[in-house]
Amino acid sequence: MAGFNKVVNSYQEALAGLEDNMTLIVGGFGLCGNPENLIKEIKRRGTTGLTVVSNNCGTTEHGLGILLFDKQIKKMVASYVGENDNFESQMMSGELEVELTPQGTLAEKMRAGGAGIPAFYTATGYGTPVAEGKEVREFNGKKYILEESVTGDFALVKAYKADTYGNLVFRKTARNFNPLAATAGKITVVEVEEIVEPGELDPDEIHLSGIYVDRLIKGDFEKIIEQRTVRPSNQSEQGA
Amino acid sequence: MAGFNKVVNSYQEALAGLEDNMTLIVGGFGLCGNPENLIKEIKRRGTTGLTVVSNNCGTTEHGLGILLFDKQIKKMVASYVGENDNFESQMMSGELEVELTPQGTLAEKMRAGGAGIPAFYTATGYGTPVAEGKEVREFNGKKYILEESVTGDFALVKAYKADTYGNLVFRKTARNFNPLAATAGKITVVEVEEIVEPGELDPDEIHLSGIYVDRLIKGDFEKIIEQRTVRPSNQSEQGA
Amino acid sequence: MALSREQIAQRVAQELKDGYYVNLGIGIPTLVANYVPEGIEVMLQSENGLLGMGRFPTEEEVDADLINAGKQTVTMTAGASLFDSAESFAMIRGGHVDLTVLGAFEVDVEGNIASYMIPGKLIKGMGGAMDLVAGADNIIVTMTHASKHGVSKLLNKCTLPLTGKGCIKKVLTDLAFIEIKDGKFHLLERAPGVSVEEIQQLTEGELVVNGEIPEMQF
Amino acid sequence: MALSREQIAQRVAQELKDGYYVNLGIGIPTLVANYVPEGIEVMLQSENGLLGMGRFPTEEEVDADLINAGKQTVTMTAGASLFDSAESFAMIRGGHVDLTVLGAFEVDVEGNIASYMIPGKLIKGMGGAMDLVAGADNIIVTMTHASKHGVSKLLNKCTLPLTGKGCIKKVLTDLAFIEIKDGKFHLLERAPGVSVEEIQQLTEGELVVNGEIPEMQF
Repeated sequence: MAGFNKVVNSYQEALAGLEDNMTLIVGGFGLCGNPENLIKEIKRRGTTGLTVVSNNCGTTEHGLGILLFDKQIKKMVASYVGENDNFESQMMSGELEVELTPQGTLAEKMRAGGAGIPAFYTATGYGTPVAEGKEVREFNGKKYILEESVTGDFALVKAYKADTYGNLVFRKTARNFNPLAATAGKITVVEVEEIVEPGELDPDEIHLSGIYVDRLIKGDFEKIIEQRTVRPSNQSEQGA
Repeated sequence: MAGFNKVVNSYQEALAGLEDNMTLIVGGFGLCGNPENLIKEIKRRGTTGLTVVSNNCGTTEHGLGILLFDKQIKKMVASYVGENDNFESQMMSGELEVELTPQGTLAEKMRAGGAGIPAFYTATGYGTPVAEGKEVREFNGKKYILEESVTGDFALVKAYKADTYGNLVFRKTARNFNPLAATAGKITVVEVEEIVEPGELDPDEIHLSGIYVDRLIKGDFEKIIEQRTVRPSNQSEQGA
Repeated sequence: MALSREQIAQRVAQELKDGYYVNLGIGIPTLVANYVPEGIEVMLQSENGLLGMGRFPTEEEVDADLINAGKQTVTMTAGASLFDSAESFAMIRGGHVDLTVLGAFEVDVEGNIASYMIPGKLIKGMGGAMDLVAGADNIIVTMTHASKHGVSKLLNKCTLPLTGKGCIKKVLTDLAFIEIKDGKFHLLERAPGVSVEEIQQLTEGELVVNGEIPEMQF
Repeated sequence: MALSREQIAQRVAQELKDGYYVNLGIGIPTLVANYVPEGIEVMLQSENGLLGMGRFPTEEEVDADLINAGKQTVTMTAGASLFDSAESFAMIRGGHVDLTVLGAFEVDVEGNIASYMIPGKLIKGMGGAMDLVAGADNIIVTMTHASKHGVSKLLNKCTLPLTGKGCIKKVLTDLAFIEIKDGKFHLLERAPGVSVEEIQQLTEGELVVNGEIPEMQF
């Protein structure tokens, strides 16, 4: 690995240095765009005491859910508990510490973490349990609460395509939290479906610059669909 | 104009409702990616008392500089005064009110304005004249100052391509402040080089969603270059 | 008679205007998309990063990388755009979405809303709901007027943890269309065949009934 | 003898490491790009929205939409990426740039830097400099050691309005390479043929000279 080549060849190497009790920022919205192979590698390693910052915690059997199942996660920072029975039950029993965070605030906390903004004000959560212990301030007659940014020891990210320099392109709604998570890791590890040479991606179409990426690996993905909703194919087309 | 079609057919129409003493957020970095025809229309209208938020104020003869020349601008919020003698002299004489704002803070203030974030903390400017009158707060042992967001009555933007719904694609470094400015206007007016039908732009390659755009017009652009630096063409290629 | 889920969606759809960007929550709000009035175009925002959400895909169109906020497979309409979650909530928080429709467990006369947890019983998480109610100016809450046991959900004061404080102005229940202002519920319309008295009885918070209350039209 | 502008750039270039993302300010810092050591790759960040800045274009390549922060026409290298100004400063403010090189009017023993205005005389504006000095951990300031009249620019306390407070650790002047720590200037290297006494004389702030001070190597 010389210059800007971020490619590693094994998932072991991709997560070298990951230790118990670390904080992980993980991309994905449910199972859509989740770094599924990196998560499986954490399961294999048996790392425990993790704090995981991610919109949700996968399902009972897939995505981050497999780490909950093995009780590798000590604390979740997430906006949504649904679709994972272990999550709700470990939370209710107090076994799992959970910091419920509004989805937009969570996204902005990651972005701020990557962008060197230690804290920002938002109206989201004012007057709710989310505001407990947080400063309230009025701007132009409206009330806001102070939210601090978040960063992690590792960020785990799934992208669609990358060049070897780590420039990333995401695909459709699998983008979600991924580019934000990528900015907020001390070590950012990205798994992708395809790796191309520098210069092959149009610089105007790169969603996230390789400056944020430390390690890059090509993976194979199951891409489990949580809610397969379809319409009969004989209806006329309207979508693109 | 029905549904999501944002296209207007004249620059008069594009700036309908623009009045004296309004605040404008204007994209562009120097003359690169500046909404030159919208600026010329403001000159034509003779609107005065304007507060203009833009990285700089064009040159003496081009871009926003033509409004300075006619003393249509009461106040500039900008990071850079250079390359425009009128700017420096009107500022020194006190004729023009200037709020010098660090470039990154200015970009973030626009983004925050569009994103419903009323204020954020940044280390930029701590201990400098920029910090005067602003709250200082420590996070993790480092000092930050509180910066408030900015919004405008109008945002004036230059993009490369758009579909009629106002979805925007920018080109190279002409992107700069443009997408940020676009989010921060009560009325956002965008001029572009080409307008295509909805569905012709790849949704993954749209830089800014049409939700921020109110009016769209196709223009012809001079694209003045401030510093034409070239190398002899017999040197071997290295760039892409 | 109380409105069906479909009828609630149908009535909400009458509030749509041409050119509206709309965010529809999970459940009844999702159904609103089926009743967009003729001659009107709206674009649906899905907070996981899509503006211009289309119908469900055919079997052939199914794409694991294209889902809505309810994690259902969807399609895109022409003119759709894709973006990350920070940008999606910039739109929402910044007030760029014209109408938000979402469900709730309770609302009260101060415009407070509770929708994301029932302590000791149910924790769904707030997802994007807290951002949506804090960011939008124009919100319609859809819900049943009372529980199966006849306990009102339109209260003097919410009993459950709040999703948002003082941000709800319009509520459409299976019985009534109600505006919240000046710390009171104002009855705007009745479900067909439902009397003002019935509504009154199932509304805990103060209900203002001003003149003749029209029935909803479908 | 005092270093030329080109030599200052050349010495700074020795601080580059393979894989560094670097932001070079206007003036002398820009010249650093010409002296990247053999076998080392660096990528240049231009704060107007480009990572992977290449050489000046040929006449045929000139593109008004592709400039650097000095507003000069440039090219892109393979693997370049483009982004908006908020994203560009997210990189800078978030500490993702490995090395920043920029000019200054004055620095002082506390690591303060003044570079953007001389009251009543010159107002350039800070551009991105305040963000760069506040965001970067690794900064090299390039400047002349003293004015033409022999007035030191390495001070006990900056006299001009500050660009940043306590953020400068390394200064390369035409006479010396200096580290700032513990409220003092520490002399690391001398320009070839320049004596410690000469440097001492032109340094207002306390200068620590520890042992034999080597000459810069080119």
